[in-house]
Amino acid sequence: MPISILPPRRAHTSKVAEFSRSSYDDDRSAAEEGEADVDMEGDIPMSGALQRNKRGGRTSIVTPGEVVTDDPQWMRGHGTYLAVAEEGEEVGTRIVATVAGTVTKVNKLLSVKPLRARYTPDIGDLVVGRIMEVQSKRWKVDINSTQTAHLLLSSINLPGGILRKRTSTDELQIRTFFSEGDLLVAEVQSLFQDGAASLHTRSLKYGKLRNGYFVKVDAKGIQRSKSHVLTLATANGGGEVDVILGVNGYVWIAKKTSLSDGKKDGKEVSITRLEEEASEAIYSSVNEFIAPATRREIARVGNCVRALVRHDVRVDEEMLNAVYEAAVEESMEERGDADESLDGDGGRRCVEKALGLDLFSGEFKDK
Amino acid sequence: MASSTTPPVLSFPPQTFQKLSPSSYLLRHLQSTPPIRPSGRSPNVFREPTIHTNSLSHAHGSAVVRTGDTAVVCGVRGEILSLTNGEGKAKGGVVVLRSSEDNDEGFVGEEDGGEGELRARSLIVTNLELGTGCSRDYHPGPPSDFAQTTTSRLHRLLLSTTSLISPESLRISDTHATEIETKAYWVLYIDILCISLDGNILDTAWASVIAALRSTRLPRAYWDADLEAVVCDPDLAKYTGLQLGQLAFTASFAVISGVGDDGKSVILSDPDEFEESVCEESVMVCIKEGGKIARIEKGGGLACGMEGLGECVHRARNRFDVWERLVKSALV
Amino acid sequence: MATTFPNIAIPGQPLAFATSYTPGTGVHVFNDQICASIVGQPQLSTPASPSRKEKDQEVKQVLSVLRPASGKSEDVALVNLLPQVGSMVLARVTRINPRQATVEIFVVGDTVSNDEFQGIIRQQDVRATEKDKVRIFSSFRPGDIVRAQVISLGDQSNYYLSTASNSLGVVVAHSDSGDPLHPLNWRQMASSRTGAIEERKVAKPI
Amino acid sequence: MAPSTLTTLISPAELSYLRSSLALVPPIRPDARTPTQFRPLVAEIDILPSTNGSARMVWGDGGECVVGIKAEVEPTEPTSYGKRRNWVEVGVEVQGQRDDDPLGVFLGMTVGESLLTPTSTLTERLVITPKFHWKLYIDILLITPPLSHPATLLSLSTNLALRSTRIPRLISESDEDPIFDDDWDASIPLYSITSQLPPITLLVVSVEERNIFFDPTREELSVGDCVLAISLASSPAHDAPKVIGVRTLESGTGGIAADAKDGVVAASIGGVKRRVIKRIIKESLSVGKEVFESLQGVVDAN
Amino acid sequence: MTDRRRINGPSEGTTPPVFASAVVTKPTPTRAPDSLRKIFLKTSLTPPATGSAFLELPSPAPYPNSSTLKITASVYGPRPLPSSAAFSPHARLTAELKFAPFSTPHKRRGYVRDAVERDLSVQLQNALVKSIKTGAYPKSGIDVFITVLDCEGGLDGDDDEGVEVGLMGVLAGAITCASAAVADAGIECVDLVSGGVAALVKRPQNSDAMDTDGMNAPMLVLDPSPADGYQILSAAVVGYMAGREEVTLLWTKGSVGILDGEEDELDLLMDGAIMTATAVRLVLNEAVKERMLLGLARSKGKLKEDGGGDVAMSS
Repeated sequence: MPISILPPRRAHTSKVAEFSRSSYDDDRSAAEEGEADVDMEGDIPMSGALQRNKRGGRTSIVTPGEVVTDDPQWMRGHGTYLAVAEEGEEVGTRIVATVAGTVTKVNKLLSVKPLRARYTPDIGDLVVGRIMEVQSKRWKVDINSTQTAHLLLSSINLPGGILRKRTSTDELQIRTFFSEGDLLVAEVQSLFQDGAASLHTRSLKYGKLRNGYFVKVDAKGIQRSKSHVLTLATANGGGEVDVILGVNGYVWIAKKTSLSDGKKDGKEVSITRLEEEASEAIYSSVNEFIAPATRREIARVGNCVRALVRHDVRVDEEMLNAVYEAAVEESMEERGDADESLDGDGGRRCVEKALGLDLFSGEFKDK
Repeated sequence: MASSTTPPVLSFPPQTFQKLSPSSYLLRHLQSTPPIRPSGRSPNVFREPTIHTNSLSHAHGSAVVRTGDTAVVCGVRGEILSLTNGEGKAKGGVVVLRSSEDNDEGFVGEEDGGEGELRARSLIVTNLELGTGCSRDYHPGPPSDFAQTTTSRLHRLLLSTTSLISPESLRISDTHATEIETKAYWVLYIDILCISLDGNILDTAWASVIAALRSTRLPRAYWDADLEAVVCDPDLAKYTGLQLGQLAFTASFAVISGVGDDGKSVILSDPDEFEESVCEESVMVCIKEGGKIARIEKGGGLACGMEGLGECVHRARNRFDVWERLVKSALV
Repeated sequence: MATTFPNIAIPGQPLAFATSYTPGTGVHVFNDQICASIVGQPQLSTPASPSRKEKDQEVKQVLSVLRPASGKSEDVALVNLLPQVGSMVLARVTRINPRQATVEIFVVGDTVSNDEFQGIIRQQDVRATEKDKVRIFSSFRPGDIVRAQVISLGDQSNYYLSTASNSLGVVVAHSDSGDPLHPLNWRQMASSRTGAIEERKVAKPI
Repeated sequence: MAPSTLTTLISPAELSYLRSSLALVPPIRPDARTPTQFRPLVAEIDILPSTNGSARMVWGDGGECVVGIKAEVEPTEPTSYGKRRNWVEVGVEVQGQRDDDPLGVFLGMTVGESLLTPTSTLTERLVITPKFHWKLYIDILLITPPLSHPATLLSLSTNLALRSTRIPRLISESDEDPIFDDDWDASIPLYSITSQLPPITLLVVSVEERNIFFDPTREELSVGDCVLAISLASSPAHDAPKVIGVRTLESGTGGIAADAKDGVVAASIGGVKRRVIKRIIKESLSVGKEVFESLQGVVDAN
Repeated sequence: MTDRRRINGPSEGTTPPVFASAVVTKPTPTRAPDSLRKIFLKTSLTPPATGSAFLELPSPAPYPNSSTLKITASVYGPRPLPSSAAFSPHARLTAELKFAPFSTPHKRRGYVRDAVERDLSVQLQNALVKSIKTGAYPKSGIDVFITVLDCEGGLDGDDDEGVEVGLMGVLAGAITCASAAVADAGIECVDLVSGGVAALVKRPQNSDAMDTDGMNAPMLVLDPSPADGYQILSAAVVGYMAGREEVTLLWTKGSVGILDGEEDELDLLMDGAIMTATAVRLVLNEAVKERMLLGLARSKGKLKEDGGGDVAMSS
């Protein structure tokens, strides 16, 4: 069957989301605790979304303009504002949402976390970006943020050794390093006053991306962690695959190449030699030979990343490996007409298998 | 241009020179003996026009006029303005002045006929379109300022200067009624598309309007009392032409000053795009049948005096003859 | 080599096998055949560099299709009118600031362009030596006509030009009072009327 | 200004990787689907109570299409030159794009054109009396532009909305001004069991001569040789669907023509052989048959 | 809404003439189904443009009952992109097709661009871009303007009575005309593109013979015109590069069956359109050569005219 058209499933995702969030996200579990406090102080009169929240379920979604609470005990946080005092009131107490999202509480601070948001850059973040515009001495880079990031010509490694002085010839040839459409992995070096990021690629870990496939997920789907560059040993003769999880939700999945792990033909290479090697290929747009088996597994890994984000499960090395394993099994079981895209039920099954729990009921399954 | 040192002579190919210093390029040409324009024409020579009429299948009248590298297509289409349905019911419907220009020209009441009636009812709709790819300067979309000014010049020529079209010929009446009552009007949509522009759009566009109007044949329209609507007779033999006033044609000139050492000026007939771009002073003369001057427009400079204007009128009269012959032979 | 070519070739028309000739301008290779890309006359020419006459390898002639000039400016045999890296251009200075001069290119190679291309001459590209001493204000003035070379296609709006050569720089200029200037040396020009001297990066008169 | 999320920029390395993957035998799609496999859809009908028919469809990537159909009584002008085609008005709004955007225009044209194909007999069914007819307003809203071309999503949603459309039953005589039964249960489906079903439009892309892909994503479109929107109609008699319209769409990235030495294949120069087109169309017939069956399933389930 | 930048008609609106006895008898086809109309195609009629062409399908019958197709195309470029445009490593092609107000049957058209014009513009652009070596012209624009001066109708689209081929004829003509203008502009292309239309029509019933089932198969008509009077079941237009034998555009309307084994209607239709386009290509070839031949002759005379010398400019 080439096409499957399913009836909608109503109102089950929030529960799942809540569960997976609370179990994997420390910040969020703090928020949950905050909520628990409120529940205990149940005698305090509440109104608006909070009230509903208490009755309805464990999360609530508010829309812009909606009164979250009029209880003066709360302080307003991000995503809210304090409404002006109405007649008969001395001070305004109503906290109103400015974004559509979930209400979170930390101690007495009440904020609304947007459901959908662009990436907000932070210094030190590893991001994957796409060149939008080439200017005379810098690039403008799309990093899924509200503003384009900047990459200065002086913030990249120039071919022929990282310490080479920048010349005016480099400026004229700026397009030979990165041109419109090129993908790169970089680090957020600093932030401008308006919040725009300035990037750098002055490390061998960073630079132009090739030999693989780009996946875009919601910026919330990738959380900051210790390691954003993973290597997966794939099945079916696919070899090793590198996954670069940009904090901004841009993910690059590529064949692991000799350069990317500092080895050439299995041998350790000296740093200086490595630099020379790197400088030759660093700005190449030509892919190496990538076997069909590897391409197939790259596609599968991409689907796994998407499936995890779709089901609100944190993407990290452990989970990615688990889901990938489940996906390989799944494709073996159903041979032929399997839902390899993991877009529908197949994806859910794999995530469930990886988590060891039923996403519907939120109950654990036996492994 | 005396100088103690011998200045090295820089020479450029003519086309480079033209781009580098357009006005000196033109002057240098006009200063030669005999004066010759960059196009090879003498100052008093107009470009040779051609006219073809009735080549469009959906217009009631049409003309294609080409003057050198300026070419236009004009189509006339009649549609019916009913006075009996819609908001403008019957006579005494509200007459709205459509533009401030109406006041300048002196608005005459509707009942008097003539220009007032045409304007008040918007019976003549003239538009010039340059956004056809006719030149690199005009793009599709809303008309440029130049297109708007030229349109309004043409419109004024048609309604005021020449009074070419009488409102009577556009009235559709109920002939069976005891009292003759205008039930509807023909509205003439005159659309002029420039398909190639190399200067002096006005003369060519105007000639195309004249030729297209003369070629226009409308079906016989009458008031059908039973249907309460205007109905047309499909019989081709009963199609009739418009009753048009006297012929009139325009001639445009560019005045280039400072050609001779004495600051003498040269009048260029029928300027092309390059000459128009360089010249600052222009003259337009509209001549009616019998060599009568119907309108003179002059703007942009002081070089052209009475003598110059006289020369323009003289050339415009000759030009009238050329157009008249051509228009008449095109409509045999 | 007795291949006969059509008098006038049209785009898509196969002219010869790609093995017989080196493709030149106005042609492309499709299905191992050299085909015309423009309407024009097929022409053979010998490659410009005779030094590449390497041993056994026979030097292939270059097969091009050229447009015959027909009087219109853009019909000059050049196929591509766009400025390319290396093109010599004539340009008019429109704006200057301490870092660069903005110009409008109106002649590319020998061809007068119908549309002006915007370019800039950066401070460091004005001359070849002592680049850090260059002052744009004493090199160019708005209205000057400059001969320059394209060094980069530049960014989205500008071509980058250089005048760093003896033969490049201002070729036509007028003084503040509007008098024509003539070159004195590579950095000065003088008014023909008053003899007043103004500074420019002057192109060596040919 | 924030960068567009709909960026069509794509790097030479990505282009090359995508194109070479899709050109393999068997091909590898970036999301591992088989060439004829569609991405799973979620659909529901009769979601807008104040319309005559409606449907909503959602794609895994967030692409969503809502279609509402309203029928209004309109007098039939006897002397009108306008043809019956004006009885159906299609409005497409793509969120975040101007309403004269070429995509919206294309989608609207395709829907209108395929609905009014002469064999559809749709306008015949819109006749109420000799003096009156139904005017059908089909309003299509694409909420989040999906990563793939929205033609398929839009066409399938419109199909479902049309199939859920009901028009009131006429109770007056044919020479009177029309009066209708206000009982909704007595209303008549616009598409009955016997009539030709509303059409669907499939988007198909070819890479090299051998590989043909259905339901392509935006990136697949950008490396394709030929993109066709194929409109199909099917009768409930369950014979093979018929082709009722084909349109070529822009393919390739509009001129990425880098040399082969850069590893980028020139996908945008040159056309496509006629045998490739014929193959695409033929293959779309068999796929289309299954799509019609799936849509039938949605209707049956309601 | 009135456009204040143009002169507008009466605010009450006007209607096209309504005829008393609108006996619209469909004409009986006189042309052989496989005969093509003679095309008139000439380049360089808009000298200010880099390249231009004019195409006409002359009408067989006299004014005013017949309609013809008249199209002008002008090409500008490669020229610099507007400064607001992003860098582009190749030429950006734009095509804009406009109908003149007097070009269509029945009713005058307004000047504001409508959906039909946008649709045809995009289709034309897609059909042309595949033939142009855009990579040879970095960061530049190539603009194609098409003006339809006269057409055979079809803007009202299809309905139960049959498929309209008028617009297809416009598109096919626009493709041919635009390709001639692109070649005239000296822009590098891999091939020329010509347009061709074919239709499957209901076989006209022979008044004498009884309608037998076997004779019900549709008939293929090349280069169909709405004026022919056929009842058109389906139609196709192609943009075709005959040199490479490649299709750049296909647009079909109307239901086509894939008959088992026997005759595939779609194949028939497409091959018919390609056949038309191939014939049109011959006209296109001659038209683009014409200016070159003229140019060769003129270039000799031109030298004399210019005096051959440079205009010296002393400083």
